[in-house]
Amino acid sequence: MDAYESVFQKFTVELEQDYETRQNIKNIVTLIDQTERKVNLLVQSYHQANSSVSFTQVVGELQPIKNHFNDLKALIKPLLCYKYRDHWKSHMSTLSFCVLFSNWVDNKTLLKLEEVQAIFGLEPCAPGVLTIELEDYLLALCNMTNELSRYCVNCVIKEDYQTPGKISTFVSDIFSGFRLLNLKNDIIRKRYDSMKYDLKRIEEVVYDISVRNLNKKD
Amino acid sequence: MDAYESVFQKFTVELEQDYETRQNIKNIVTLIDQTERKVNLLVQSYHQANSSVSFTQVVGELQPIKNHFNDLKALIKPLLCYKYRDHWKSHMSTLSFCVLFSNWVDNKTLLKLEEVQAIFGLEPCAPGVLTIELEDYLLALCNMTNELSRYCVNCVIKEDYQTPGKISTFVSDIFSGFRLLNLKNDIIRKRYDSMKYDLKRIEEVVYDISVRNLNKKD
Amino acid sequence: MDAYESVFQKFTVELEQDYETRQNIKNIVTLIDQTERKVNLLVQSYHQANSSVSFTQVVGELQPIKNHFNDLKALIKPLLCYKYRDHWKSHMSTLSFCVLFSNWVDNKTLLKLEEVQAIFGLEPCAPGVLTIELEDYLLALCNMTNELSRYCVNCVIKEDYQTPGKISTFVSDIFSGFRLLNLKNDIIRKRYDSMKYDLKRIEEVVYDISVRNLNKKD
Amino acid sequence: MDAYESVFQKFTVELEQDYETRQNIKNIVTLIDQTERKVNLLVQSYHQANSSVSFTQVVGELQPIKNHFNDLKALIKPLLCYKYRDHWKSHMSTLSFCVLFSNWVDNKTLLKLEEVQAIFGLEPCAPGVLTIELEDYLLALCNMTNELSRYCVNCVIKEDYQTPGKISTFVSDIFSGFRLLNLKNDIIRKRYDSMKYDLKRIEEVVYDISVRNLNKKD
Amino acid sequence: MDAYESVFQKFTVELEQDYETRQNIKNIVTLIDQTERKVNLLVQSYHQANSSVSFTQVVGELQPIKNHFNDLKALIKPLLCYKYRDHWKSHMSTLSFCVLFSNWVDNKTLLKLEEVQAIFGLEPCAPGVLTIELEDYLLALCNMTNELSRYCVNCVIKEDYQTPGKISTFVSDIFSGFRLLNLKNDIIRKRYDSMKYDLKRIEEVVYDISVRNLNKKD
Amino acid sequence: MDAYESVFQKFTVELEQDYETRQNIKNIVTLIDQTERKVNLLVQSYHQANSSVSFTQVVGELQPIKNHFNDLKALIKPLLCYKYRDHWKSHMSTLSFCVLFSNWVDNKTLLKLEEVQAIFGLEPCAPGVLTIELEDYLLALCNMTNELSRYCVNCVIKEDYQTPGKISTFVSDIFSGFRLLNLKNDIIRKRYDSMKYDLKRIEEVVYDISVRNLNKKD
Amino acid sequence: KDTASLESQIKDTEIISLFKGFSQKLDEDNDRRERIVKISRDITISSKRLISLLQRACWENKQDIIVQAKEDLDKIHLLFGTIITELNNQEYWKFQRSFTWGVQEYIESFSFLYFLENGTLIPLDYIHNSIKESLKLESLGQFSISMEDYYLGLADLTGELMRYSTNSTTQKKYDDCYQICDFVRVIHSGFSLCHLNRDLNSKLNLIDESLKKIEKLCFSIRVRGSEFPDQIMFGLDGGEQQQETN
Amino acid sequence: KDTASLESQIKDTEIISLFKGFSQKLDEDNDRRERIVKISRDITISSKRLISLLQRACWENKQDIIVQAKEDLDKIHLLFGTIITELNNQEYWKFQRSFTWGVQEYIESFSFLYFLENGTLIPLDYIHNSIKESLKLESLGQFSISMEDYYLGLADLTGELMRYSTNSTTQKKYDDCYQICDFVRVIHSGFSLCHLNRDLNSKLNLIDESLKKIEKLCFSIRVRGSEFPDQIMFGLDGGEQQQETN
Ligand SMILES: [Mn+2]
Ligand SMILES: [Mn+2]
Repeated sequence: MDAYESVFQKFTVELEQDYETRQNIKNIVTLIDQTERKVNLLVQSYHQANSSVSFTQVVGELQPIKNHFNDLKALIKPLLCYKYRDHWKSHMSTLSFCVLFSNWVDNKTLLKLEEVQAIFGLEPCAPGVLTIELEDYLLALCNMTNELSRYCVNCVIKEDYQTPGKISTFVSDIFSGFRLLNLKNDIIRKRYDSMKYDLKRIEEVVYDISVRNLNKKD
Repeated sequence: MDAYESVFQKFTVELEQDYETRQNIKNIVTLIDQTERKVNLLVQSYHQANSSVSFTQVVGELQPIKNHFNDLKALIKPLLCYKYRDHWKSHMSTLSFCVLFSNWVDNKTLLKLEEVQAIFGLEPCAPGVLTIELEDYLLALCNMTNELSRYCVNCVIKEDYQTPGKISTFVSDIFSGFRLLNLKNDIIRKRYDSMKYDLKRIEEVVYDISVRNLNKKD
Repeated sequence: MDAYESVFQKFTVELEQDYETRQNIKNIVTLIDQTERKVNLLVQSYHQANSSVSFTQVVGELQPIKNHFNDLKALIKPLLCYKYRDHWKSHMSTLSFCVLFSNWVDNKTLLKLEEVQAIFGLEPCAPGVLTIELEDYLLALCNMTNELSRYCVNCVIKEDYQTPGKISTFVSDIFSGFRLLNLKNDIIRKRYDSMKYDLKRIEEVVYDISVRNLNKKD
Repeated sequence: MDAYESVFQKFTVELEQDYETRQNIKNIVTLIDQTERKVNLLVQSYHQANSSVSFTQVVGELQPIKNHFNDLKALIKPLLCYKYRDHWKSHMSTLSFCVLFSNWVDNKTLLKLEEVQAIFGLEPCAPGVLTIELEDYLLALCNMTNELSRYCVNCVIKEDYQTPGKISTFVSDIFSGFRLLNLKNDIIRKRYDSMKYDLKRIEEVVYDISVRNLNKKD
Repeated sequence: MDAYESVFQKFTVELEQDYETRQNIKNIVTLIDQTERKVNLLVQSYHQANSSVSFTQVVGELQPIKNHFNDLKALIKPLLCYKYRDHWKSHMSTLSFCVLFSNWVDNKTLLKLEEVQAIFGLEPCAPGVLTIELEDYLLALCNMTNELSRYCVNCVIKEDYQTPGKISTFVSDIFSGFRLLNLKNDIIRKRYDSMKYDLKRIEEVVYDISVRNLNKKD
Repeated sequence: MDAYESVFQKFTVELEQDYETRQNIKNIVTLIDQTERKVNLLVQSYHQANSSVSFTQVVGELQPIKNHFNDLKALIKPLLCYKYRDHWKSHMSTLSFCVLFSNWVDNKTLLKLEEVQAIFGLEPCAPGVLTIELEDYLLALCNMTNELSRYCVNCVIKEDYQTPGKISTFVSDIFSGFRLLNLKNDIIRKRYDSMKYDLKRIEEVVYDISVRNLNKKD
Repeated sequence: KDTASLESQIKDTEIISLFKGFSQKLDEDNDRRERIVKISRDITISSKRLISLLQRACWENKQDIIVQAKEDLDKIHLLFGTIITELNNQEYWKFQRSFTWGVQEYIESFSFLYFLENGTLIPLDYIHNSIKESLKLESLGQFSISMEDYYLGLADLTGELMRYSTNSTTQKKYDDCYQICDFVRVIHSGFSLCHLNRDLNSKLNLIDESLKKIEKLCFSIRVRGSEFPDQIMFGLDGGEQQQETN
Repeated sequence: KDTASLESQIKDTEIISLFKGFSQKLDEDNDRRERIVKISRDITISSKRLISLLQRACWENKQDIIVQAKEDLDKIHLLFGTIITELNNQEYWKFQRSFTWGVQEYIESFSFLYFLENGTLIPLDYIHNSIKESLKLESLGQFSISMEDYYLGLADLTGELMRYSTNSTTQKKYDDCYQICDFVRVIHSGFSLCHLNRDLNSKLNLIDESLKKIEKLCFSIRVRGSEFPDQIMFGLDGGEQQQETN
């Protein structure tokens, strides 16, 4: 045992440092997760009949996350950003989804990647920068079209017959946009494939409104 | 479609660049793989009865890889090193294994991580540096003890009754070393768990020699 | 190692040739895929409200593929056509779908297999001929009825109440046609089974128009 | 239904022909399978203590298969050989395995691909020729090393302490040969990976004989 | 060893007999499948505008199946009926569906299980009897309500506003019947679950007719 | 809606409490794991040639674990002990193994379950008591016989020819005990199955010693 | 000569007698577990039948069915009595894997019954009290249905409510559908807010699917009702009433 | 007002009464299946215990164990009696899925017992006769264990024989190992010659593994015996005898 003890002792230090960094990241990510869950619940309430949720409120609730991201940045050297990215990756797309969806429902506009980054106090994409990556944004768009296909149905329950048409146009545009991309990434590709079904579901809703002339009655 | 075309056009450029980088990495890694394959074949011949392979020869055959590593370094910015590491990761441990095993059989010493890195013209570990990481080295050690348990058996076939005892001491030391590490990494942990079986096998060989007094006959 | 080295060396040559052929095929198929993607986007725009796409345009965009098919033919000996068919098979049905669908929407006629082949500069089916096979054409018909069921819904949104009836007749005819076939091929059989749902959806649309007398209003 | 009846009627003919061909192939393959099962059982008896099986006998039992292969050739045009190959592919490697194994045990030589083909009255590899392909032969070699690792154990039970050493040399040579191949084929690659364990198992047997000097006693 | 070798000789014989029986069953079932396909096509034409199909015609077309069933009975020992039932099970429900549906459309009555069995020359349910089982009949009823919901829609397209009301009463009664059953989590349960949607669809059609007073126009 | 919203408020609280408890358990278990690792290393050194480890030392090193167990008990309500047992289960058997093995080597006696529990300051088995369960103790015995078979081999290497006989008697007794148990197809059954191989190995060592009269030389 | 081995056993009383004790304890646990599994299967079957009875409530006389259901429930409670006896002085969680399926199905059926009667969510306390009442016990002792099993059963309830709301639509009980939609939304939100363990997590998809189907039903009621808003939709003349269409 | 729906049922006696009949028949089958499953579980447990008793035969007094095993087997046969009653006038194959696990485990245990006693393979007829004898019946009626279930049980037997032969090695009963090796080779050949259905095919791997392990045992006996061929290997002084090493 003595022979290589010093060598392994050295390794221990390095491995412990790595382990500690990961623990610290996990702690911060836990905090992000808590806020994210709350905001997600808020976003879900858009589907309800008498919902009073607004984009401003959603953005407001997200404020604490700015600090968490700052803590993460302070913790991780730019050179190691990609090493640990798996720890927070999935949150990037969920958080982006929340603001993208909320903003579209309220303002009928699509926030750009840079705008989403700004909301979280993050910098634009660049190597070594801890931020929302293009990949995260694209996944958030996929989540969004899926949620819009459900929202479309709930609009009609709320007797709102105008929004479904707008959703249809919007999702159709997003779908065409994705078609331009030469997707190699398997996850996005799979999600994009299922976007076709979202679009079809939305078209069915618009159809049901159209065939009954409900959109012209208001 | 027109609405977001320009946005998606921009995305296309980014995605294509990433794709191209990955293709270039793959091409270099294919070349590394070819040399590695040859060297591995050489290392395997240590097990044969009348093998003439030497550490010098192994290191000699590995020379071309230095250039491939330089090409990789030229291609990838330090900040993106971890983004693409999965492409060459497994080769790092196999290549390290080859020199570690060959050197031990010839010289009965363990090369340190820095020594292995130097053989491939790579720098010591530091964030953003493309090199053999601690993780790769530890995996190489696991491969090495496994190969030594096989080598031990073949020594007896070659009627070399002295080496098994040395292997036993060496692997036992390595095994104790690993036990000091607080392993969180699942792959290394799994490989380390199976190291126990290698050690046991080696002890069996030493036992067979002992009980028959074969080591005292020479 | 020496014993069988020459034998394995010979094998290496053969395996490398096969590998190279496959790489060449993949490169050509990548080019086909790119054009196919563009044409598919064009075909999708039939669903939109104010679409100006036409069959002529679709056929025009498909022109580059003729060359790619010629390259493929030059590369592959007739005797090996079936060996490598898996590489381009799925494209055959997607491309056929594009022209079949576009032509039907514009001209309300069904292109025959030979006509589709001619559009791509391919010869009629015969053993060893690289072309659109009957199987590909049948799969394209399945894709087509599926797309028509969606198109049918979008016609109503566009207040076109005449086309759904034509679609209904057409898909019903195709469905009867398939029923005549003794389908052993699992993929086509599965797709054909789901055609029933397309037909049902189309009938629902015709029903909605009928019960509201929308087709008699125009 | 009338509209496309004639078109689909034509398809029916083609599909029926294809179906019939496949049925005929299946019938012949069933006959091949029956002989193969019998020969396989014969080959299994090499493992038994007082086995009298010989290579001549194995080849004799295989005779009926020559006719079956001739029937297959008569049935299938060279251009369609690859279309239907999946039907008989697995038998090619099993049959090759039987003669390769039996011949090695009796004569301690490796039959070449051309020699195996000749035993079954098949021609050398060439595009469109129905024969044992290189891929089948390589798979047969993999099966063979696996069976030899079991045979090695059974030799010792039969108190034959010389053969294991020969098996060790032979399998080690085959293993080195495979390492020269740049295997892209996933099935062969996987089988080849497990060959390492066969070799290790054989080395263990040779070790047990060596350490007790049993090979020198006879 | 001979003692138990003879047992395995028997084993081989028995297993081969079983295999052969399965092959023979498959051949007969293929013939049943062909007739079934034709009859199904006939039944589908009920949906068309100017269909002349009748129950008598359907029963006439089904005649050849009587012989096939007799062949099956001759082939299979009564005690083994359930062992092989999976081979023809799905046909029992499809065939039953054809006569049940056709008879209802023509005569507005529900054929009982015994009546359906009689049409195919089959005996009433009893242990060891090859016949249409209760399970098959229940599945056929599920298929029937599903087809009736589609037929209901097509009635309106054909401007037949009386039949939908009768379908509604009938399906509602069937559904009441199913509610009395304690179904396990099997295929019938699944089909019964989806029956609600058929019923809902039918009620909607009846509503559409009522609300527009179409049934009072004729 | 408020009525059941409050229920879900409680749900959320309960689930979060559960989550928190699990986190706390994990933290304590990490500390247990660290001590266990050290003790295990100590126990491993019994295999080495000039080891000075003693049972007293092993028990001494285990002291900190008493506090960890007390923390666990303070954290978990008695009724929920089994709910969370999976978190520390594997440690119970490893820790028991350490003291059982060490004690046997030093004193040639088997510690009873109650004695092992006492060493860790744990109470005897009873419902709701957090302690070493019978299952853990049995697994520890399995680990122990496995380690003894290895220890047996290393005794011979150390030229201790008396201990193997004692090990043989002891393991044989343990195995007789296990034979009395009706084991389910669980992990103990699996470990017990492999105990035979340990016993066989030990018998072989005793045979090797006997046949060479080594035990009579001392 | 075979007695040698028997002798060795007698000789080594200590280890052997130790294991004889182990053997007895293991057999006891296994036998108990086996008995519990069998009771659990019976609970599952009875609960499934109870659910299929309750599904008929939207077609037949609801009150009659509720009365019948309560009788059936009482019988299921007797089976719980047997489990409680088996678990006497044992831990719930030690055997939880052996009866969780039964408990889940039971919760599903009881919460369905409670929803039909009260339009709201059954509290876990109420379940415990009902078991006590049926068994005429003062206390259930250490036995109490775990929170996990309770929520697992509620997740399955959403599936039954989805079926029930479809039935309601065919019976034109549209208000019931909207009510169920609100109810299932609350369950859905509750589940999506929390850190779920693996078992609960595996139910998320089911709840999601159920909710989406119920929303689709409400959608189709709304869209069809909107076409002729001045017409009274059959049966939709103010809530709970129903009307025969045939 | 809810009586409307009840009326509709009374009105439509034909379909409803039809379904009432169906309901009864389905419940009968399901109840019977449930009862059979429970008996099958009991058979499985008892057979497993019988096997674990038989594994002790190489250590303890074989004759005593065989006597005990036959008593246990008799009790299992009583459970078969219950299955036969349940299957009365029903088809074996209709319920085969519900009791095949029990039958397989039973065949495994009985064929193991028979091999220990006679060193050969138990014929299916012998099994049928034993059941008849235990149940004191002239005939089993329509009941007969299917060939498939019989062979599925034999496949599992190879696993137990592998365990037994390892035990034999530790007891130096080397001839037993060679005998088992030959026996398992025959089973192995039998299985590899035939077109197996899916269930049987899934056992091939098990048989393969068992055979290889047994061959490895014989190998190690041979190699160790060869090193000192003039020495008598402990216990290997002529066959069935055994000797205590401790
Ligand atoms: Mn349910
Ligand atoms: Mn078993």
